[in-house]
Amino acid sequence: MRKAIHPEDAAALIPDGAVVLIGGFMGVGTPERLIDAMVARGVRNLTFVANDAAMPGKGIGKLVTAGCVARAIVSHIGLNPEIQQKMISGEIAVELVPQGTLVERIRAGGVGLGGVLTATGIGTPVEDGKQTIEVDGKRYLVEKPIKGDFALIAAQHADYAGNLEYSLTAHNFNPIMALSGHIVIVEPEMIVPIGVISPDAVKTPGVLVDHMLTRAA
Amino acid sequence: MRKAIHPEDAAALIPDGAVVLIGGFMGVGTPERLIDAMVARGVRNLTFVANDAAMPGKGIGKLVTAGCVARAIVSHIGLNPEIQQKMISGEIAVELVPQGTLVERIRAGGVGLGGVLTATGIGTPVEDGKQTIEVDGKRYLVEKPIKGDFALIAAQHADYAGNLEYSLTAHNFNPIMALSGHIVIVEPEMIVPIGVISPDAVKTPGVLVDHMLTRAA
Amino acid sequence: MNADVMERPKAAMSPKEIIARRVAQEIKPGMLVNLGIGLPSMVANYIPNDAGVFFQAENGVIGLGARPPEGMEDPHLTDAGGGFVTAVPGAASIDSAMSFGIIRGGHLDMTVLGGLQVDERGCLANWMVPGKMVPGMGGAMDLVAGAKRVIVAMVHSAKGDPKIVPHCTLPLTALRRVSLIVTELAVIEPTHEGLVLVERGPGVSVEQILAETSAQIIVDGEVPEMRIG
Amino acid sequence: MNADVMERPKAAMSPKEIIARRVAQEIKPGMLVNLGIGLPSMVANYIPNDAGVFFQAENGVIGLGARPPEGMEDPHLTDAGGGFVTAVPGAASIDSAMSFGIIRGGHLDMTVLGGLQVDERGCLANWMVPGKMVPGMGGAMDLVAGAKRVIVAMVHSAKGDPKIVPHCTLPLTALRRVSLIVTELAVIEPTHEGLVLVERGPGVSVEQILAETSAQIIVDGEVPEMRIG
Repeated sequence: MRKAIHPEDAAALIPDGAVVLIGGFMGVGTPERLIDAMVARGVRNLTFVANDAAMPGKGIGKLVTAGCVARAIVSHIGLNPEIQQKMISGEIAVELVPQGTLVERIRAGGVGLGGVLTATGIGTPVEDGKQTIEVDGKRYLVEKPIKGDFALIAAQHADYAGNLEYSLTAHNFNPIMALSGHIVIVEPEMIVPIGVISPDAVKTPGVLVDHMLTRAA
Repeated sequence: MRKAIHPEDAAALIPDGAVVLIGGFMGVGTPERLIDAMVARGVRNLTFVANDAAMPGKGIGKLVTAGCVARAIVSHIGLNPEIQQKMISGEIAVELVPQGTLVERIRAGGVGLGGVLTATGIGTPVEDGKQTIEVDGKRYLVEKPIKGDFALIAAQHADYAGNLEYSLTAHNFNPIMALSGHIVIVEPEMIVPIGVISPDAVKTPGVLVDHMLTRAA
Repeated sequence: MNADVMERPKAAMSPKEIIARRVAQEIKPGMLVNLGIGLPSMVANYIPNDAGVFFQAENGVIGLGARPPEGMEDPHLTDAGGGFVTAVPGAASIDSAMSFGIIRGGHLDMTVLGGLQVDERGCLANWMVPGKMVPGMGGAMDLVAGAKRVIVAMVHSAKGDPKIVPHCTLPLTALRRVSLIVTELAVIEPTHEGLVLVERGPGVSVEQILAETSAQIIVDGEVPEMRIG
Repeated sequence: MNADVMERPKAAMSPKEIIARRVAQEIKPGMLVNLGIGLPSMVANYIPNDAGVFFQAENGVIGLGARPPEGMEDPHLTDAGGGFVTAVPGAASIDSAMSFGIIRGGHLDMTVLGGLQVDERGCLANWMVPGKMVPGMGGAMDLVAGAKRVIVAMVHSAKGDPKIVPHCTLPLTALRRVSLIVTELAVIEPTHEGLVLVERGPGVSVEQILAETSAQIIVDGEVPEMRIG
């Protein structure tokens, strides 16, 4: 059982300099109200880990515009010219990671594995400076686990035990990030009483969730 | 769209000597009718990969009793004295793998990763003969991916696109094995028309499933 | 869970009941706990229903409940030992990858496991007796490697043979030091310095504990008696 | 999908339409296919609805359908470019770990990607132009490393600069040799021996193809014209 909290109270939990995993894909499945509250609070020097930087005016793009970000670990920034500019000007350090490697690194952090062995990136700039290992005659990159101080995720439904359901392409990184944030904050579109979500429908067990936001007014 | 086939036709697809991943945990969530058909056909020299060997008269236990098995990769055989006897007599070669390592090795095989880096088993007999790797100062075992010629799984519902839903503790290894069998055969308790299972309820996408069994008469 | 059992006088308690009741005291409200099969599973009987404790079984439900009334079993809802259980409101079904992700990833507050041997380093052996009994490690190695706290719940001696020993002679379950050992005779905390005796069983003397333990035990001042029942 | 478009005479076809129609011929009934954003996504327009082809977008739906009628968009159902889509009957929602598990694990029959350069080894570069354009690789590296077949769909030259080159000067997407290159001028198959010309574009001569390609091209006998439209 956990009480829902207001977005500004959730934003107040996140200190300057935090490493935040943020769910979403081009702004779909991103906790928008939480991000608005973070911008309003004026959080600074965040490192965010996410699939992409969305676009100006949407999702993570708002954090970029507002100058909240010092570092980004992402697979794609092609739809956000602002972060590209800030990368070139040196305001934001950007680490590009192949999307499938990124999600597995976050998963490894969350499920207690020591790293990810993948052929993705072999022979490309992604390989630079990385440990490799040969298993049964094939060479793999050793990609390190990623964990966040916080995971900031969006869900379709939550119950008051914190169990979560997601919808269609708004799943994306959210269920995996729920495993890998030291503190997990979820913004559900709707909160339902305990027992309304069938055990088989739960995608993220409530034991992984620390805080959830009240529904939009 | 795929037609459901009879258990005996499915069993006929599995040759002697095949490596089969079999879903289930102490016989819960195991494709029983398919196993009955395999026993009836008299398949031989199977290598099975599963959480456990169930118990005599149930699930995988029937394959053990009928002499179908040459080799087993399992985490636990404590409830099946027959396989313990056959291990001691040399009839079945048994490889014991920690349960969490086993499921990740099967997942790695299915999702194209080169192996699993885990601290589980370090300093125990599980470490014997294995490659280890240090990542950020911590030592991990490099556990190899597992794939099957077949994955033989059980589900609660299937639709005619092959999409699957599972129930309660009958999930266990089934959704992971669906990724890792070269040919995936599912025994659903019920088959429903396409469109009846909501996209968000699907745990195994139908594109992973090759054959499904008709419902029990 | 069972008020009738909870009020029985401690004089009537079996060794296993003493152990289960004492382990139950380690479980705090809101925790996520995995109970091994056998003796550890008895611990659930001494946790109040309203404590908000979630029990996980490695075969895939978070929010395991008591055994169902006869005729209300679900063949798809069992514990890791294969016994029928129920699911509490707010339960979640998970597959084995998620189950061990939660265990290995440090999301499990506590695991309670049986033991064959624990040694002065705090290392546990509980999955095989070479040449005799080879059940396999099941989830035990992941549980000991991954849970935030590892509690070993076992009777103090096996037919007169000490189980708390200088150095495990049986194959280890993990190198990790367990958090606490609870037997019917003693509560012992493995530390960097060694095994520290923290409580005596009901009516048990320090001398008796030392006599039934082959490992070296650190006794520092007065050792209180368990407060159970 | 669109009978009206499918019957337009080839004389009226744009380079992109030629490419999309020709790539569509590579897709067989029942396949699972990932289409990149931009030009590759046009390929779906030339696949009959009843072919039983499933389209996957890396952001998480298997069974992507056409753009919805205005007013029937779902904010939670988009393709990898963020555009609104629908889901066909039998579709499945998946998270990013499952999505790339399917891609990396060899379960994807085909991926169609755009390209900046392809070279004589069959290596693709399509994710950055150092100092100029750094969108990031998104899912491209996993797609090229993992899909059973990799088809590069791109216009033959970029403002007069050849894109099929002896050796990529841009950072590679993967070392793996792509399966097929489809442009408006040619269909080229990278092989162990080099780039083999397998088809000419509509009304295009072998000489014209060689003139617009800086890589060495293997021409073996008569080269047939694409049969499209």
